[in-house]
Amino acid sequence: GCNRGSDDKAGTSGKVGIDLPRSDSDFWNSYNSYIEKGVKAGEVSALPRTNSQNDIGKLVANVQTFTDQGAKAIVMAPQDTGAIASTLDKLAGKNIPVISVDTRPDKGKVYMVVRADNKAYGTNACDYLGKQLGGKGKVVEFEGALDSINGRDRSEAFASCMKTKFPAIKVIALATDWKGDVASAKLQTTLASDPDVNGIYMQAGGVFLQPTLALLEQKHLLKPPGAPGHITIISNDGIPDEFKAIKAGQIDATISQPADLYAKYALYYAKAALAGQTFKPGPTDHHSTIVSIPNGLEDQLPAPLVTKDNVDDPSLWANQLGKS
Amino acid sequence: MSETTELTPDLAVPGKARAAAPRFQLSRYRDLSLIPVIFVLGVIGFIVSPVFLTSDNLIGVLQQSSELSLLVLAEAMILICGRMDLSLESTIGVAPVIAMWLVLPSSGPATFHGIGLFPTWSSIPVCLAVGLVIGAVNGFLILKLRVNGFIATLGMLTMLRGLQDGVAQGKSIVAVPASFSYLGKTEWMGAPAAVWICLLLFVIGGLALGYLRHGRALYAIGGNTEAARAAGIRVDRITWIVLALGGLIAAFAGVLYAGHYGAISATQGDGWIFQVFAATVIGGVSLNGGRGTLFGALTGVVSLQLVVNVTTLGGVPPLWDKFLYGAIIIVALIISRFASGEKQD
Amino acid sequence: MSETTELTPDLAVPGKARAAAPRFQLSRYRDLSLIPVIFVLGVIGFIVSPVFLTSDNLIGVLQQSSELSLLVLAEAMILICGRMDLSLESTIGVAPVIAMWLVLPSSGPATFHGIGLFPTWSSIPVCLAVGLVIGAVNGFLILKLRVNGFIATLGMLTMLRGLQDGVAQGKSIVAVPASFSYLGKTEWMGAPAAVWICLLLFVIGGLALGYLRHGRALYAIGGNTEAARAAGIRVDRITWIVLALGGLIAAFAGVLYAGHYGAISATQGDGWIFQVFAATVIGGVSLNGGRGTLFGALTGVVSLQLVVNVTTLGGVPPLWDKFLYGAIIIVALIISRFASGEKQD
Amino acid sequence: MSNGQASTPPPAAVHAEGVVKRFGPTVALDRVGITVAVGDSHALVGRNGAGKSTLVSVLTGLHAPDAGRVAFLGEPAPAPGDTAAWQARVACVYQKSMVVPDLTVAENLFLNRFERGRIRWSRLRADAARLLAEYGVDVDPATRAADLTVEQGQFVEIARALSFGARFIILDEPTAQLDAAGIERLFTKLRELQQQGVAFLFISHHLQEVYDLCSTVTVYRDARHILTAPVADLGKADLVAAMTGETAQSATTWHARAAVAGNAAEASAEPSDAAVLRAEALALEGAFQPIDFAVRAGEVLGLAGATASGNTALGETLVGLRRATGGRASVDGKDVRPGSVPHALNAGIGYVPEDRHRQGLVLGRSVAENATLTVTDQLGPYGTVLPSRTRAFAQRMIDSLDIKTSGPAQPVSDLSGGNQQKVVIARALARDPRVLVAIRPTAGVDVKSKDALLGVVRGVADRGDAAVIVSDELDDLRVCDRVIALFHGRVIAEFGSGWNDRDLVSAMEGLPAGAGGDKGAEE
Ligand SMILES: Nc1ncnc2c1ncn2[C@@H]1O[C@H](COP(=O)(O)OP(=O)(O)OP(=O)(O)O)[C@@H](O)[C@H]1O
Ligand SMILES: Nc1ncnc2c1ncn2[C@@H]1O[C@H](COP(=O)(O)OP(=O)(O)OP(=O)(O)O)[C@@H](O)[C@H]1O
Ligand SMILES: O[C@H]1[C@H](O)[C@H](O)OC[C@H]1O
Ligand SMILES: [Mg+2]
Ligand SMILES: [Mg+2]
Repeated sequence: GCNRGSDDKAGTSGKVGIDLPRSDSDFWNSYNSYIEKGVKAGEVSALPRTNSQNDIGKLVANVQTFTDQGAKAIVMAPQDTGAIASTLDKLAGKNIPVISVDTRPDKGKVYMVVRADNKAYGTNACDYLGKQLGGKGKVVEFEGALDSINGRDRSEAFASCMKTKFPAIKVIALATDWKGDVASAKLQTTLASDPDVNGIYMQAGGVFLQPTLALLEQKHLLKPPGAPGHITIISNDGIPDEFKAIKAGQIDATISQPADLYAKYALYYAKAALAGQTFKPGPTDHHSTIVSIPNGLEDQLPAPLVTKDNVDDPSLWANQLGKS
Repeated sequence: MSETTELTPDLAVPGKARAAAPRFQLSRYRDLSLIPVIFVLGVIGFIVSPVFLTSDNLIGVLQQSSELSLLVLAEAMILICGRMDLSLESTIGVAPVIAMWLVLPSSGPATFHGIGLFPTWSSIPVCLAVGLVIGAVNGFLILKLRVNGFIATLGMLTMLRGLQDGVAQGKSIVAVPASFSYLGKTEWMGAPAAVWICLLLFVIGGLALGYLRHGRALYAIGGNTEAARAAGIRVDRITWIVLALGGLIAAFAGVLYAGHYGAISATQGDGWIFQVFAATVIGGVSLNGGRGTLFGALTGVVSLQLVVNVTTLGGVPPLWDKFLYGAIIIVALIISRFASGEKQD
Repeated sequence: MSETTELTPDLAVPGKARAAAPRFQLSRYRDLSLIPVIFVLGVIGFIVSPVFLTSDNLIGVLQQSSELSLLVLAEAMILICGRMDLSLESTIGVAPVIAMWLVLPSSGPATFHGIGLFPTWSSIPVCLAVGLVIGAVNGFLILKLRVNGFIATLGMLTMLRGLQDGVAQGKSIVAVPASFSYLGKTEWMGAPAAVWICLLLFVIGGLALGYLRHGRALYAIGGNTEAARAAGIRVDRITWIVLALGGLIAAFAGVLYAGHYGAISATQGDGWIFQVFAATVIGGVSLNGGRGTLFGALTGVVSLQLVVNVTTLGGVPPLWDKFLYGAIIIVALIISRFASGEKQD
Repeated sequence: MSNGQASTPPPAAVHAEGVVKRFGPTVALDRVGITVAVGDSHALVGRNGAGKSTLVSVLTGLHAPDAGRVAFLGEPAPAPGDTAAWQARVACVYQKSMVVPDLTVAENLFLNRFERGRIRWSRLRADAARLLAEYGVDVDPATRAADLTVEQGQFVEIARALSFGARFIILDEPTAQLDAAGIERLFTKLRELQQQGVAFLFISHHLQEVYDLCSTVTVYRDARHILTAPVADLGKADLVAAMTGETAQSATTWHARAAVAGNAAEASAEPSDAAVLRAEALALEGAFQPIDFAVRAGEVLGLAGATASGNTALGETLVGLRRATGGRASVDGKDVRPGSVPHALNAGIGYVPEDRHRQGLVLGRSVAENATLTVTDQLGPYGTVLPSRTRAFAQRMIDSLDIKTSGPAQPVSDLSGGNQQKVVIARALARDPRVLVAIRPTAGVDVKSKDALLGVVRGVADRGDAAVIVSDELDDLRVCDRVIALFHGRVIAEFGSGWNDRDLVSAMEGLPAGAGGDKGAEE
């Protein structure tokens, strides 16, 4: 990694600083590899990638080294949406456009937010479960970390949808801190106290899938859809293992959070920003909608519901992994 | 089990020592000081939910404690011996990953590819060996280079987690050999095999620490290293062995984890070391060495896991869950301090 | 700065003590043992990137260290005094949140609503007071109830983080009063105010510990509590004050953090305590009390932050970043151990 | 007669020559030797810091010497680290406590020499009880060693060392922590072993013990071997001269004040009537009954008492370390707040604690810091402590107490035991106390230093202040103008300066003798 004097390959357009948020989840690792692919393919000219490991302090430090190295645009995925505010102000002061992936900063100017509507994950999951369960039953929800915006959006949307649309469904919300073993322990306890649980909503398949399957298998509760005693499970993330589980009849559905599109449009908007392009709210050419948010724009990428019916759809990112 | 073996001899104090008896017994009860806490938790659990006392639930609590309890077993031995090892929380993750890298074939349909250096059936021994090597490296840093053990193992903690990220490319490894995941998921006599194995290891460890010359040596080393050396105990050698053994046990916890949760998780063990210390110390093992029993440490794990169980059964609102957990730890600590009647320093 | 104040007196050892001089200096160099490490890091930084030696980058490193360095300041004092406080990492988050809850109005456009008990301008004093109270509660647990300080403050760590989650509903608080965020974001004389403030606090602390009666007392208390008591030092009172002061400093770090990052983050300080201990101990402060200086602790923070800076500039592949960080800590530890020539126990 | 090591007759129990040991810049042993013949009782004496304990650690394999040879019965010493081999050749009672505090007495006694296979605790305890009974130590083998008194702990170590069945045993100041009865028990045991042909290397600062027990004596001074001679050929004065390197003056251990009355005619001659320290019905439940006494200016009061007499507790109550349960204490007519060391200090009470490692010293810190710990309020303006003044103050202390150290900045942990004790005394004197309360102030201190230290205590009184010595050592008590003897928490006798050893000793043992005893034990 010696980058002394390796300046100006991209001519006038300048370099992009890209910070990856973490490297310990399957979802984010897919995102990271899509970014690498994009950079290698010459989408943009980028500084060496940094990784803030879920730590906002590291993210801010990394951003500073980007600007010190002359970055002209920055791609980040701040997992803390509050504490990035003053960094965004500073970048705005230096006229460096920022593309925020996955999360929408609470304050501070952004050029574009590239994300799927996390509230919609919660609502879609609720709708799906409600329908499958016929409006009544008992559902366990693995909440993410309470201090994560995505977790909170999913929790709030799920709770309010359940309350208004399916009041007869009892929701048992479990705090998990995005930890699979914690989720497993709490699910085990809940299954003992409420053996009639017939639905599970897990907010991140990337962390909860395997522990949940292992537990249900041990308890002999993994029954195929349709069989009596089947527990309906819907997940979020849409990683390949979730697809496998859907095909095997172990879970019912997931919401594919488009790791590929996150990476693709992060780079796309970075390039556009360097070129001085501007965007307006409204539908886009890639089946999404740009909406206006107080501190900029947000491109709300589609996050399709995946069930047995469309699990083989080649356009889903998890089906492309390992190919090409 | 080690409870009774520890206690009976003490009750048989000869009449001669009447005056000293009360004090002496109190200080021995230190290892039992969590019993009232567990009792209180049990009562609360019973009030909160009728399910609490079902064998299903209680076995579940034990199963959930199993991997943590092994790290606690390892840490307790290391602490008694007057050292500490923070890196256990990473060993539990990295040892299985390296083992997979060494045994899995370099091509195939799975997402994770290794180098296939050893046959697949050897995955567990290889994993244990990796743990042993990690513990031995800790020992080398602490005993040969004489660097500060806290920071050295903290550095190892970070480095090993990073090694896991690097080798596994940050992914969880789902396709592990069946032989590897067998122990963590099978049941023997109506309870998970992991529970039996952990109990067995605690009993063996407890007996070794209570009745074997080399086991007792840990207490002497941790209590007064110079005195131990003067008494002819090979302090460095034994300490090194204990550290290596600690790594091995942590690696074994990783084996159980992989079976229990169906994959070698990328975050396996991440952040556990605080829990490990909490359980060990709350269970009566001294951070300064030379004091405590494995039985006490085990009650520590069980107490912590019971708190999680009771709050889950009680349906605590998620936003206040962590607050309550912390508050209960403090209350438990206070109860156990007054139950044992000893100041804790 | 505190470097020179620490050093000059030692160089002026009277002629009589010639014989002991070498040894004496060696043991004093313990506080400087990271200087070679910082030097090596500097050289690597220079090789890796021309940006490294720019004042912008170096001031950035200092600013990024500022909040951590305050926790290190607090922990160093507490460790020297023979205690430890893990809960600092939560105090830095919960104190500002409770302060906001106490000063912000109960209605309005902002997403976070408080109870408006105190006027808005008092937010900083209120925050500091909250920190003081938290530290005092730690003191109560440790000194009055005599429970184990490690576990008590670990329980507090969890409980306080839970309290923050509960009060702030898990959200970051973005709309903080301007007076609250001023210090963390303003610049004085070309460098962030936070950097000046931290340096000043370290100098004050260093002078107090080196040249004030009550500061010196910390070393005696940490070195041998009973001897300190027999010498007429009010051990419990001073320890309590140090713990409370530690909470206050952590709360102040929270103020700087909020200004620096533009919000009171929901995860503010989360997981920092290891870094705090690493920096403090690698900087020469003993975990057993009675030994170390604030200057040493400061070099510890700077070293850690330089490692982050250098690896970032060097463009280490993200997947191997943590591995390298851990490895460098271990190497730094070894360098500093051999530079000081002292065994670390 | 210093040919002990020149000729080489039958192999000696231990023979060492040319031993060099350095600690950093300190040379602890400078080409010394020692030869202990089989069956001999060999004394090793020397001033604090002479290198005695260092030689012990070389002879027991704890430290490898930097140069030199050690042989047992003519065979070279085992390799360093081969502890089992060392233990087969030599057993030792170290000066430093070598018990493991959290283990039981029984386990400490048999540490690392349990029977093969699993340990049978009940049998072990029975063995331990038998062993302890041989030494008349009345403790339950199941007690934690941490809960033993200092003396009991010392006996546990002695019993352990002697029970190895080794033919050569080293005892490094075994009597420093024992009272008269304990020493007697120990000596009986040692004589028994002597008869069985066991060889001893015996280290003590009580020269009388050397004459009582040993046949040969070796003197070290400043890390060098000075002489080896049969005890019988060497008078006490010559022995002291060899140790101190000064030509024989009369050994002026502070014998009864009468002996020095001639030159102490000034202030001390007529202690004024004004009581400096007064205790009225002072009591501590469970330790001592209500007691009244007064110490006048210019007076040294002795509080004599053996184990469990309550004299230590009384001393600690006076200085505020323990809170009295009844009565009061006053200095110059002003009451001292009970249970507060700072108030006691400010009232003018200085304190030399019993156990220097526990209460006296902050081992990791410098001599200067330790010596000035009680006067940090006097070393600079506005609560500051100026290094220059600290150093100067400490240097004065070092000079006046003749502390053997490389300078004020040396960590106290590097000093020898006796010099550490001097630092503790320096700390107590630093505040110019109105009353100095010293508990066993000369424990582990060499003759010359002992003289000096007791002289210091005497000096406190002579300049018009008062002093209290709490001790069971007759040498300590000789400095006193008046001695109150306690037994089981009660005053059993009171003596003026003319007491004789026997009366005081029997009073401390609970038998009030006729002479001078104003009060007898009622029971
Ligand atoms: N571990 C050590 N590190 C540094 N210096 C030491 C160490 N041990 C002993 N010394 C020094 O070696 C010298 C000899 O010490 P030693 O303990 O052998 O004396 P001693 O004759 O036993 O004295 P005492 O009668 O007071 O016990 C002293 O100057 C002491 O300061
Ligand atoms: N605060 C206290 N509360 C209850 N009992 C006490 C207290 N202090 C001392 N004792 C008891 O009073 C007795 C006398 O104690 P003290 O320490 O004075 O003995 P001592 O004569 O100095 O013995 P030694 O010579 O072994 O130090 C002991 O049995 C001790 O256990
Ligand atoms: O933010 C979340 C992410 O979208 C995915 O679900 O994995 C867990 C979290 O990191
Ligand atoms: Mg000695
Ligand atoms: Mg006594």
